[in-house]
Amino acid sequence: MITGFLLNGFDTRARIVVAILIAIALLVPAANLMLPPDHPLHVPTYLVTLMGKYFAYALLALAVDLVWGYCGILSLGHSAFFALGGYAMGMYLMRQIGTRGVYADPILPDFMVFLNWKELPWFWYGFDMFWFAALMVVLVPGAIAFVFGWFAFRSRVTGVYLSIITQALTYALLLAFFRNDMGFGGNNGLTDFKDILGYNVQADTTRATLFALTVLFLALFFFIASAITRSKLGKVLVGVRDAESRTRFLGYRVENYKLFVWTLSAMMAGVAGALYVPQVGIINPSEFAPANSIEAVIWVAVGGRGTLVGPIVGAITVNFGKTWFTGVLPEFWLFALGALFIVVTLFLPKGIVGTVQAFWANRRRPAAPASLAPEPAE
Amino acid sequence: MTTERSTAGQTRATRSLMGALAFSLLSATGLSGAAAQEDTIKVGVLHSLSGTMAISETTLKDTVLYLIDEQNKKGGVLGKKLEAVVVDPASDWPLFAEKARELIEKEKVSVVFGCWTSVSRKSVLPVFKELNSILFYPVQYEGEESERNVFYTGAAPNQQAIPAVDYLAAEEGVERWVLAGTDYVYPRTTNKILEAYLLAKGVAPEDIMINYTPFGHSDWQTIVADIKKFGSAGKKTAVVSTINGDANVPFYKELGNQGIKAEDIPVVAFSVGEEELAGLDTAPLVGHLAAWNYFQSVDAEVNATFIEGWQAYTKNDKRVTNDPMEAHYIGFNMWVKAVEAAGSVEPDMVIDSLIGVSVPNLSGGYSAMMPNHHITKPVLIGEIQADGQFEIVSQTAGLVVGDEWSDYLEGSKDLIADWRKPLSCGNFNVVTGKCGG
Amino acid sequence: MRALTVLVTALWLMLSAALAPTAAAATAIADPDLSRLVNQLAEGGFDEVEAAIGALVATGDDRVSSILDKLGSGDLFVRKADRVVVLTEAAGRELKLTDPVTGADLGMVPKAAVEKIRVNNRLRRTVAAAIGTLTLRSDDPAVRRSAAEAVMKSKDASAIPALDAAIAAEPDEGVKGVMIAARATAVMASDLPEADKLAAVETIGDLGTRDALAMLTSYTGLEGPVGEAARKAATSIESGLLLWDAAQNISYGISLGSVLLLAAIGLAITFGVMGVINMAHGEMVMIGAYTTFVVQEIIRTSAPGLFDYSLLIALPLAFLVSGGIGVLIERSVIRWLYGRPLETLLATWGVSLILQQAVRTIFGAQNREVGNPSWMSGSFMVGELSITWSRLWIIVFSLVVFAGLMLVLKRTTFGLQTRAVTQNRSMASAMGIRTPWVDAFTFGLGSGIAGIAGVALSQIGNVSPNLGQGYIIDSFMVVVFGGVGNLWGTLVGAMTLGIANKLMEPYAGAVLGKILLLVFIILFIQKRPRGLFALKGRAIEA
Amino acid sequence: MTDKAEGTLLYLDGVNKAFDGFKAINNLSLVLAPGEMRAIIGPNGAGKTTMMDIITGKTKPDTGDVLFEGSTDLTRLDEAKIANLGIGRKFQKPTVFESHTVEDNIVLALKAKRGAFATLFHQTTRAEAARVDELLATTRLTDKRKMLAARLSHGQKQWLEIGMLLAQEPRLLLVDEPAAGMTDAETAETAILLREIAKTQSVVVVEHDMTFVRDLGVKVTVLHEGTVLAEGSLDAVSSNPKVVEVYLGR
Repeated sequence: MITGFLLNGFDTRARIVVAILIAIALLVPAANLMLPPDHPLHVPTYLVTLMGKYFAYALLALAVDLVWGYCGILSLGHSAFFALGGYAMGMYLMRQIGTRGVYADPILPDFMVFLNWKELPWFWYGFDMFWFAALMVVLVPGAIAFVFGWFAFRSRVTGVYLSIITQALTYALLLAFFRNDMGFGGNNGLTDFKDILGYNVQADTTRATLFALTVLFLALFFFIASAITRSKLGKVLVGVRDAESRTRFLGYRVENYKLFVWTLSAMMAGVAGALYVPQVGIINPSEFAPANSIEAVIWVAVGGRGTLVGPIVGAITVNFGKTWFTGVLPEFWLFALGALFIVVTLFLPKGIVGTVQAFWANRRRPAAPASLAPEPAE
Repeated sequence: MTTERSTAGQTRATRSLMGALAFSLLSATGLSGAAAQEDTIKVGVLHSLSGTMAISETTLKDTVLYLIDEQNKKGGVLGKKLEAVVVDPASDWPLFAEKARELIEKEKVSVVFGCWTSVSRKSVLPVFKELNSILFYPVQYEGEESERNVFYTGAAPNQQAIPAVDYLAAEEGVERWVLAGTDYVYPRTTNKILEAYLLAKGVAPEDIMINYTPFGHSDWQTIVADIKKFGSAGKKTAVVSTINGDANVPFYKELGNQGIKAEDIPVVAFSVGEEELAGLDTAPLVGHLAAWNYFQSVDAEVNATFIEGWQAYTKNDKRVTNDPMEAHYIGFNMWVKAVEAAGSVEPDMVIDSLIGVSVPNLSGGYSAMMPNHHITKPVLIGEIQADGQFEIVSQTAGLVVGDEWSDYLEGSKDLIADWRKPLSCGNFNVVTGKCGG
Repeated sequence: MRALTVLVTALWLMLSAALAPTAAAATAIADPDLSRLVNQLAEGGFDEVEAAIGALVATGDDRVSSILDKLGSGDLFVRKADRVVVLTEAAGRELKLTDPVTGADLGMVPKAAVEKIRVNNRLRRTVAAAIGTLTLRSDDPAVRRSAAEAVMKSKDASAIPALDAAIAAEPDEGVKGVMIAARATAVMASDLPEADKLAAVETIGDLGTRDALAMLTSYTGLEGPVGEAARKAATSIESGLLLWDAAQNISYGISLGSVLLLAAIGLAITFGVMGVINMAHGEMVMIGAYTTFVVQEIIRTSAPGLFDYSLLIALPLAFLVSGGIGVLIERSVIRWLYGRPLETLLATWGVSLILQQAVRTIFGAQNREVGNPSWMSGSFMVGELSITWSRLWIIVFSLVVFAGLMLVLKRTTFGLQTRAVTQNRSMASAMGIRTPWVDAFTFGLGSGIAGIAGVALSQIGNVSPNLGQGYIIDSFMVVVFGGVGNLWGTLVGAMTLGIANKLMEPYAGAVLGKILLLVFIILFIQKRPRGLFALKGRAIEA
Repeated sequence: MTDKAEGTLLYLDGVNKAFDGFKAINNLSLVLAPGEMRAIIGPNGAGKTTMMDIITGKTKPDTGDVLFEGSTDLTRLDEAKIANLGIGRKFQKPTVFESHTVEDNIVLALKAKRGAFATLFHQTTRAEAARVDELLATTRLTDKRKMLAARLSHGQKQWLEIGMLLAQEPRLLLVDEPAAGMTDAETAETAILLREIAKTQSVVVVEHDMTFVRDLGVKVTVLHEGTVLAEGSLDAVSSNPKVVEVYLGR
């Protein structure tokens, strides 16, 4: 039956997207490593890392879309799960520095040494082993999401109330991680990473590999998400989004469905964070900032919520715009970005992808409406 | 110039994003290719123009542009004009790293002036190391670092904190200390150093109160009241403030409102300069102190000319100057001098020739680049005046050398940095005799 | 310290002279001698200056106190050419000099010709103390009181005779009390016999104030009966202060609550009543603050006399500016998004980015100075409860705003229409209410109120482009905690959170306190999924 | 008390429910025998919908017993559990999954395991497919099966919802104003359909439309101010003076 479930996910659109992603995952690193720098198709390393970052964001956006676009849970706290995953990876990378830190302490990371800490806090144990860190990357965000969701959905916190307490969650974590006493490096966070699984994080090959991995993970999760949304469970989720009480009266335990997709999404966000950190080379509490969560939501909206391709397109477009504007019109880029959000909400309420789909749908058979659902009840 | 090129490239890229990404790579390479052959020397400016740090950093961006402007009037460097490449890392630390990479790898800048917070510096550090470029960092910071590619023109703790404490103890007979700071690395380290220093001077532990607050802390009622209480124990009390820029305004307003006068409990700050005071009604604050290596009120010819030029450049005769600006002034002139000495902008050559370079600072003396990539500075202590300026009440006799590895910290007391050959090491351990801790 | 002994002997000489019944008036000495002493003020470092002050005081000349006063306020200059100390007065590009002693006109000089005599905190204290001893016999009771207080701070044994004399002559009971307290502190510092000191401890102990406690604690370390007495007195005062401390924390809480209320109340309309997830709310507050800044700038340059009224002038303007921008936003963006609250979140987020950058471009990224008018600066004591004026006014102001808003919504036709539209848009329009008009003005009202909140908040915090960001999250917390769509909820919510925060802070510290509060909110919402003042019944179930 | 409930399908006794002081249900008692079909009428605010809410677990009563099949206490269970017991509900305002096709709406309603993982790996069986076709036929929606529910007419939505109800194979159907907003023809059709259903399942119909109730020709309960005013055949109750007063306000 698992296979059946998987086959569900493998419809034409999914095939195309996954194919494109895999192609990118292979071609870009190739173009970066094999072609000589002066070759017209050579991809400079900074662009590889940059795109790696975009794709990590895309994965985060996909996670947000899964809960918001398909289950109507507007999370303003997904950056929390993203950051937690990032910290788990960051802690592994910290432990890998070993004696190469400025104080050459074999165990303690630099920031602990100069805060005069004598031994490693318990929650840092095990992070010297990759498998453990990798496990934590999904378990920590997953666990927190599960507990949070278990309470919230059981007591039927919905709509904006849920959004705001998710924001409270990430804000609380933000403040907590800023405290140096927490033992996560305070404001400076974790940085100056040396190598991952023995490979130098600075090396072009490592960067290329990380990029490829990011894109492949995106492909994998895209595939899973597509399978889920096409399964009966996916249909129930949409049902919850559009008519929660009707779903209940059909005998579905709505809270369990929400909890399932919520936890899964948090884990995806965690993985995104873990892939993000080694590429940007730093993780610090500001990743928890509620503003980041809102931005993630905006990527989804721009790309088109309720479609799986939308968030990917949105995340990449917005961040590419950000990179571009901050370089080209540093003084005025916020105007451009702000305007983009307004324009999209006013003129492309279904987001880029949603609009395109609607357009095609109407082209093919005028009878059929846009694939995108009406606004979920708040 | 920059704008044109990138726009052309990027529009292609944007289109490509809709379809396959390949195009954007094309365009990007187009950019980096074009960037190479230019008859100007490019100078990167990496300061936040938006977000929380814009408050402090925009001024530094303007400063660098002003310095470049002046230099070009003098005919540039090595006969080439300088071209500023300004980007906005938007107070977003990963973005700092990304932008640094863009400046060096894509824009091919020869040197970068930038960063304010330690975390932004930490974030760009690996990039500068990997791509072997030069960063001038103009802000007072916690020390505990010396990198080959970074030149620290701001104060190390020993160039600010300790002289200030000495002044208060000697001149105002302070016996009881409140170390109040924002909870991040700079205050933590500075306070650690000060605590060790004070204890060494025989101050009783119960006469030291340490307090940390979050960034942008806005409600100071409780803490100011606590300080008042702590200060009313009979002994003369002073506050040593490492509170970060944004939280200072409400802090000082609360001080003023709760009627804590400088005569009763003086506050000496390390992060409050003319720029911050410009946002404050300073009348109630007269007599509170700050320790810097430069004040706008410094009575020196060179300073007068600088202020004049600066205000003319910004077309604003009220525009103040401050210590980090002087740091950039010094750093920029050092870089120019080093480049001319090396006869090239080749990073390795410039890095080597920078050590030992000595240029005028704005307080009438000279500052020299030491082998540890920190510079020599005078330490000034000023009292806030009603007009938002500082009146200098004390100045160290000679210059103080920036001490990168503090002797008051467990981990770093055995470390030294010396980037001259043959040692060329940023963290040489004199005990083990090994480079690298 | 050498300086201090000079001061002491000097004082003694002078007082012995002063107390002689024949010379009730202070002695006047020849101008040249005085001038010579005055000129000493410009010589040497801070130590020398302190000595010079002592010498001046020793003369007991009437003119000394005013000269020292000038010194303390930094208005005393020295003519570089001949090191003569002078008073200056700006006259065009030049300075008009006068002799501080004789008041004779010394002609005009360019600004560069003189330099200021530098004083630091220590000198200011010495000056204050000296003036204190000198003015203990002033005719103005207020002056005498402050003089006595100055002496109390200086803890200067040598002042005892002067105090005795002053106490003997003092008609005003209040002032006399202060003098007696001052004397007690002086006695503690002196080497008088134990008996006197015990008496002194008692006098101080009876004050029961925190200052009294401060004085005592410096002697609690002593051996023998004095230390014993001091300890006893100190502990009794402390126990008396405990209650006050609790009250103090609550007062802080209320004040924080009022700030939260101000920040949130506008949102309670745009978000609570209209259901717009208004991310640009913080920027409305910011715009109000900047309006205040502009008003003050104009006043500073054109009509400095009006400065104390600047806030009153700013209030309506801020309301109009923010409100106007609010209406603009509603008409141009939000009106297309009713019934799609999440879209409003995105759009208003965009708006907030634009507004921030706009302000940054116009006013620069730096903080802007917004001054406190005199009636908003300083603090006063209620028992041992110190209350700062600005905070008090903000509490009052927030409550007034709240009441006013309630009135508008409950008593006016506009309010009626607003509620009608927000409850049932189609029905309302069917009944001939011009819903677009109502929408625009309701949003304008919310924004306008955010604007006047900005005026108040500019008094206690930064005025920078980031101002709004600092308040937005808290505002949402308050509104949601209180219950969306219920203004009373917002009031109670704000106060609860404010007080809870301030009661926790002393124990948990600022950061942990805030974290605990957030956790509390999360858990609370589990219990009451629709906030404190939830609308009950079938209406909301659908 | 349970002995009184013996052999009944639905048993309400002394149920009270107040919203902010307003008594929506006032000491309501109602008994429904297995296989029975009951029409409930009453003016607006009589508490009809609240009663439905209480039976389906959406609202908890302040006091009183609500028993299903004489033994199960419904006040202790939530909507999902009650639905799975075999109580289906149709809302006053038709609520279907607008962004799903008609077919999917039925599929979601089909009696099957309701667990998250069960649905995650669920594959439509041949039996289910057959059942779907059958239901689409009964509700006259076969030709619209691929259409999005959002695009159905009001009447069609009503029918789709009834179809979903049947798909649950409940033992008791609660139908709230099925004829609302229907053409006379549709109304008549609906009545026939309901009588059809009533052969196999128990049905409670809440309705305003007297002609429709007459078409059903079943026992009628009149609710007023949250309590039972009269019970009996339509003719009997409509000649009841109290009922007349309530309706004509005399």
